[in-house]
Amino acid sequence: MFKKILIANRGEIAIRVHRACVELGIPTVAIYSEADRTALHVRVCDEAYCVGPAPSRESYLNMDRILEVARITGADAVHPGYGFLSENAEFAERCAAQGITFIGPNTKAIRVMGNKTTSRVAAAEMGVPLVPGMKENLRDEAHAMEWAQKIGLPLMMKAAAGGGGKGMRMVTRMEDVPGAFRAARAEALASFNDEAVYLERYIESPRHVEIQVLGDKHGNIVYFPERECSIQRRHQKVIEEAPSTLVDPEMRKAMGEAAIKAARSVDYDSAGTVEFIVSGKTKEFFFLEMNTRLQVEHPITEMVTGVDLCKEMIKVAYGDPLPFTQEDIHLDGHAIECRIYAEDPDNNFLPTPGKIIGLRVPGGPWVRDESGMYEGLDVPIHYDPMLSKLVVWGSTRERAITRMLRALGEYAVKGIKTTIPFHARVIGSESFAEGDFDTHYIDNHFRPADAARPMPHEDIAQIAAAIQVYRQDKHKAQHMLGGHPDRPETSPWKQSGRVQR
Amino acid sequence: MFKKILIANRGEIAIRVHRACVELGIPTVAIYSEADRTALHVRVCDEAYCVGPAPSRESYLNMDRILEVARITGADAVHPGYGFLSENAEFAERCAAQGITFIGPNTKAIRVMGNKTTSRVAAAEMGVPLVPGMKENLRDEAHAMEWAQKIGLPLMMKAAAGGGGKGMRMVTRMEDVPGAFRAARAEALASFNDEAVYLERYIESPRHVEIQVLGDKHGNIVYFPERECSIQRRHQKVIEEAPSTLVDPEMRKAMGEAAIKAARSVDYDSAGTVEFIVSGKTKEFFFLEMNTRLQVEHPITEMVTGVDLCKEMIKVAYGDPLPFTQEDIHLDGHAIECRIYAEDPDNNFLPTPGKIIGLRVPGGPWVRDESGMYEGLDVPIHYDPMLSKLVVWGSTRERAITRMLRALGEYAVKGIKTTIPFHARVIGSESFAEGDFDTHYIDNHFRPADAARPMPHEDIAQIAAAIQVYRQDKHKAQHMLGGHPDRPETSPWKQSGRVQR
Amino acid sequence: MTYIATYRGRPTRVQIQETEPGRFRVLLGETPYDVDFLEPQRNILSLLIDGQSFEVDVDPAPGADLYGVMIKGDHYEIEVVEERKKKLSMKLAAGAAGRQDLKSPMAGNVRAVLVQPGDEVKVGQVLMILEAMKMQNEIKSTIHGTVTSVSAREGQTVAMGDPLCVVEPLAEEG
Amino acid sequence: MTYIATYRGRPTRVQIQETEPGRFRVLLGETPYDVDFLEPQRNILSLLIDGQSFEVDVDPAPGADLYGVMIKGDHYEIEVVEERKKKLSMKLAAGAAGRQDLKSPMAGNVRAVLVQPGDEVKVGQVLMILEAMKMQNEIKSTIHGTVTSVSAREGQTVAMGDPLCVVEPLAEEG
Repeated sequence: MFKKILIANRGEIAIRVHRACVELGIPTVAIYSEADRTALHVRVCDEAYCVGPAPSRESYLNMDRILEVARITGADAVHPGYGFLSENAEFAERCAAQGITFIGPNTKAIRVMGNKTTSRVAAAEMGVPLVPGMKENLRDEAHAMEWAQKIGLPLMMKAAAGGGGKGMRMVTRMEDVPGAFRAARAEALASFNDEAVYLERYIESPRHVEIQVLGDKHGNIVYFPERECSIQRRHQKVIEEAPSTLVDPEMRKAMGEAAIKAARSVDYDSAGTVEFIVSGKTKEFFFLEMNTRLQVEHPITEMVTGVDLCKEMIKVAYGDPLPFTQEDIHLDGHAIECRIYAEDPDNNFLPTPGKIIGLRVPGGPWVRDESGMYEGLDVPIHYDPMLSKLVVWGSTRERAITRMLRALGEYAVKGIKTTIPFHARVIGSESFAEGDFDTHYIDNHFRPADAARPMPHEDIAQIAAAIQVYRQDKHKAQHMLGGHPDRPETSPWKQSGRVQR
Repeated sequence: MFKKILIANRGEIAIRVHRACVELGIPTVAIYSEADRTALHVRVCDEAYCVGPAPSRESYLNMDRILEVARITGADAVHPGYGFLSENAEFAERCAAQGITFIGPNTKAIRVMGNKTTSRVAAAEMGVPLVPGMKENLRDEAHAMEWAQKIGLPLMMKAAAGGGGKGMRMVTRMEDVPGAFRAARAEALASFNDEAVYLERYIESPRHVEIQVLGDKHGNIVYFPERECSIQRRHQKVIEEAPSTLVDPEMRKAMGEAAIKAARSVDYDSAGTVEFIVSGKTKEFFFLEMNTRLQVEHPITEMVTGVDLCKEMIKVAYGDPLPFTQEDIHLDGHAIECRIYAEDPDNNFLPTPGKIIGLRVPGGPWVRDESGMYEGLDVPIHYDPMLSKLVVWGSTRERAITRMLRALGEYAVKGIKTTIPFHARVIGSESFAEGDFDTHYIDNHFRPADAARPMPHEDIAQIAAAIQVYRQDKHKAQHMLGGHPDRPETSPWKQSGRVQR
Repeated sequence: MTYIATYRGRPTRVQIQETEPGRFRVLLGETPYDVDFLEPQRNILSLLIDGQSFEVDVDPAPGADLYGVMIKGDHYEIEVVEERKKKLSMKLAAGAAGRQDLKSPMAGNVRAVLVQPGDEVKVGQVLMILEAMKMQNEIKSTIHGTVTSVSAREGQTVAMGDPLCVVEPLAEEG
Repeated sequence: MTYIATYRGRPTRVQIQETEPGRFRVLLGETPYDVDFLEPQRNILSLLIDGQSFEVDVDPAPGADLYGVMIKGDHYEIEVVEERKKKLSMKLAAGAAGRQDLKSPMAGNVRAVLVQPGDEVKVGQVLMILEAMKMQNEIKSTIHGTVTSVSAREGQTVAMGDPLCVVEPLAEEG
């Protein structure tokens, strides 16, 4: 097995990878930016090196410095996590040139699947269904009009290098095609430094369903039960579950086999995810893209199959053959994940960086917290606002829902606002319980105006706040007079005095 | 379903029951002693009532007051947890008389199984094997000598009303029989207010293996895969795992069927556990006793079967039939539980009540923390020192072991010493990995003298402590001069100032 | 002591009396409450009121009389001011009614400032763009008025609560 | 500053110099260490030494110069005293060598006191029994000597560190 793994990431995924390494008995090297000296991954890994200033470009994307740390520390493998350098073929090649294993697929797979156009061609050649559309990029406005008429309305204009909803434009009227072309192109250029865009059919009641695959270096590839990722806000996944309420065993098998075909097209040899768009009306599924990394939402697949994907990914990177075959993978129960962000759901989801001054994480049966948080952490303004992923398992979907509600209720993060109460509203809603939703679900059901909804305990809130003020006023008065607070054991003054002596 | 459940317990089991109730949508009522106003169960339950002073006899065992709270709050069921009133037939009867469901088995089952002698008779009548010994109590010393010669050495002298290792004496020489009889009798009288003792064969290389059963009010009873509970200290379980390294599928089936026979002898209709003593040499198993309650270590069975025993126990108490049959119960993977106590393992396991001033609980894949702790809790001196149960699941025993080691390493409890480092030493030992142990394992392998073992990081420890002193000295000097600490963001003075303004 | 607690613009009179350590007699408007109060963790409170158990998080906003209160997942913004002070501050506030004194709703970088003093702005018009955690966030005017001052500069790092700009309402809306 | 850190009875000289905020140059005995030091949670430290990352818990014992230090699950009891003070205290201690000043190792109740002033006690002899958390714990003498005073009373509640009794060594063992 590897002697030492450098984890080229931060936040909860760095912790996730570190945990897998600890369980495999492999020492870990953390890297961090100047803004992340206090981050949890710096504290828990065996070694830690600063790789540059706060901006990602100068630290977490700084290949020279990261490879230098790998050399200094004698790390023989690098785990890139997700985001940052995880889908960067150049980085993978530079690792290889330095004799270091990049824990991910072969570079051809990264390159082909990293581009929407080439990935579609590769998948189509293997017979994987695509959304009706074009397999080349648009040259100009006239070309766009021509293809728009060929495919038919409604349409989606997309950036070839895109992701995360950027460079996407929906078109419902022919006369909007030229404007959408110009706008998408400009956004694609600004976001990805690549102005290539293309057109495809817009799917009605679209659902985002994806298949986890895992391949080894010996030609074996298996698929796992699907993940339902339709609950999105601003095209970002918010809640994921496995399995999907839409998918039955036959469809699961068909999607799994299609995913394996797509993976085989690039000799896939790591953990990866094939994303499909599924029509909620017709249940047709179409290849969207393939992510050549460990996905944020991999834990729900782990919970319904018992397979530790993060560990297996490391083992296949080392060259181990898969320890199981397709027949060994069974779907058991139901899992849900809520992504908890440092955002204020009652204030248009504004980011809320700041210090976490209190933390109590949920526990008990079948609750899994994947977090980079701790009490005292200063959440920096420079990176993604995801704080943790709360994952539950239940023997049925209904039980997973009640368990998630219970766990959300236990989760106390003090000092900054988070999306925890928003999740509780979504997971607790009747519409979610029905399981009949599409990617527009959040926008259609949870308007910001809901922030004005009636609250059940305003009397208690006023009493609690007023008593706190009363106690402070009394404390201040006694402090001035040289007296003592009435309940010394709960006073922070006393406490700091006790600890510091 | 029940309208409201009173939880007649404290600590982690009160939290466990509360969580099950939340997931079932049932409001909960907590009771607490004057020493437990700050306990977590008081804070998380929907209602909370004080039932008396700190001593258990005046609070958690105070039936009058508890039943009065049930009446006032309109609770239609009481969950007794384990310990306290959980195996008290009188309490169960008084609940029934008041029209309240006691969440546990019928009172006949509690009575028969609550006495070692009657329970042995009941089990034997159903053909469950017993340890060679007597089915009556000893009258006097002569009677003891007579039976000792009949059964043969080595022998065990036991209290009929016993439990937890009290009132037990091992006898290896015939001349020790009269003395052991007198001592055991005195101890039994003092501990249980019942001087009845009896004799049985002492089993060599004894292992403690138990079978979870679950019955409903419609005559259905199922068994679950066994739990291995041989890792004990002072006859108290410390580490449990499921399944046992000793048991194969045939033996599992034989033990399960024997357990069901024992349960049927008292028309068992709740969650319960049949304990067996197993010879590590011959693999013979013998009925020890039946616990007519939810057992401390129930979570490991939950982890390897996916069944929420606490929830099912509540549902069968309401009258629901079991939602599964024996064929639906499958063993999947391996689970381990470590009981974390407020005891100092390097100082003869002395209790360490006190204030928890810092807490970080382990997380990540397949780690389950069942805890009543929180940062700021003052652990009282009046009750059992168990703080939490750390439970992990792994697809294999080896993976469960590495995961438990990882989780123990993440668990940080500050302010009081706990048995966490002791668990890490046991779980990380080669002898534990081999799985070949008996109930004497801890005593034979982990002597208190190990406290003097060499420590790898004494240099870091000295540096850390010295820098802390240096910083405090510097801070004090600056404080006297009216200056400011060099790192204001990490100073408790600053922090309390910030929060209190 | 008597306070005015204001929630969603509605002020309520709160009288507080400590009957014994940790026990409070509270009159909220006309309704009496007996409160068993405990603060086991700083600003995490345990209240027992008539047997009902409430776990309440209280976050004091720095430098204001505002408290963010969290109960069973719901968030309440409560202003608590001593009754005498409240009367005073209400008089002061009356003089500046309608004026929009925009403060930064978060820590971040000022990516763009789109107005300057003297500009007339409409309801919903974007005044500036703040960036934090890779997200761009538009700061909009909630009134129709005139920008009288701009404190934020492009490229500047701001903390939550830092002043951004001031918009005075136009006469016809005052 | 120079301190004496004592672990398992072995004192080591520790020189500490803060080169910049959060960076320390430490000389432990003869060995130099460069330490990147951070205290993200109170008394939970993050140390980076030559790239190695250590998470260290430090528990100061109330009213003593003792620190309970936890690193990767192992527990170290370290006494840290300024060098000048240490020299002084060593002189004082020399006068009372061998004397056993028994303090309660935990909070609990004194269940039984089995000795009284004037009693001669052997090594390992049980002096008293404390009870906490339903467990009885024997307090034993570590020396052969004479009980000179007994502070604990039966039924009394004691805190950790409270004096229990004093045993002076017998002459032949001093």
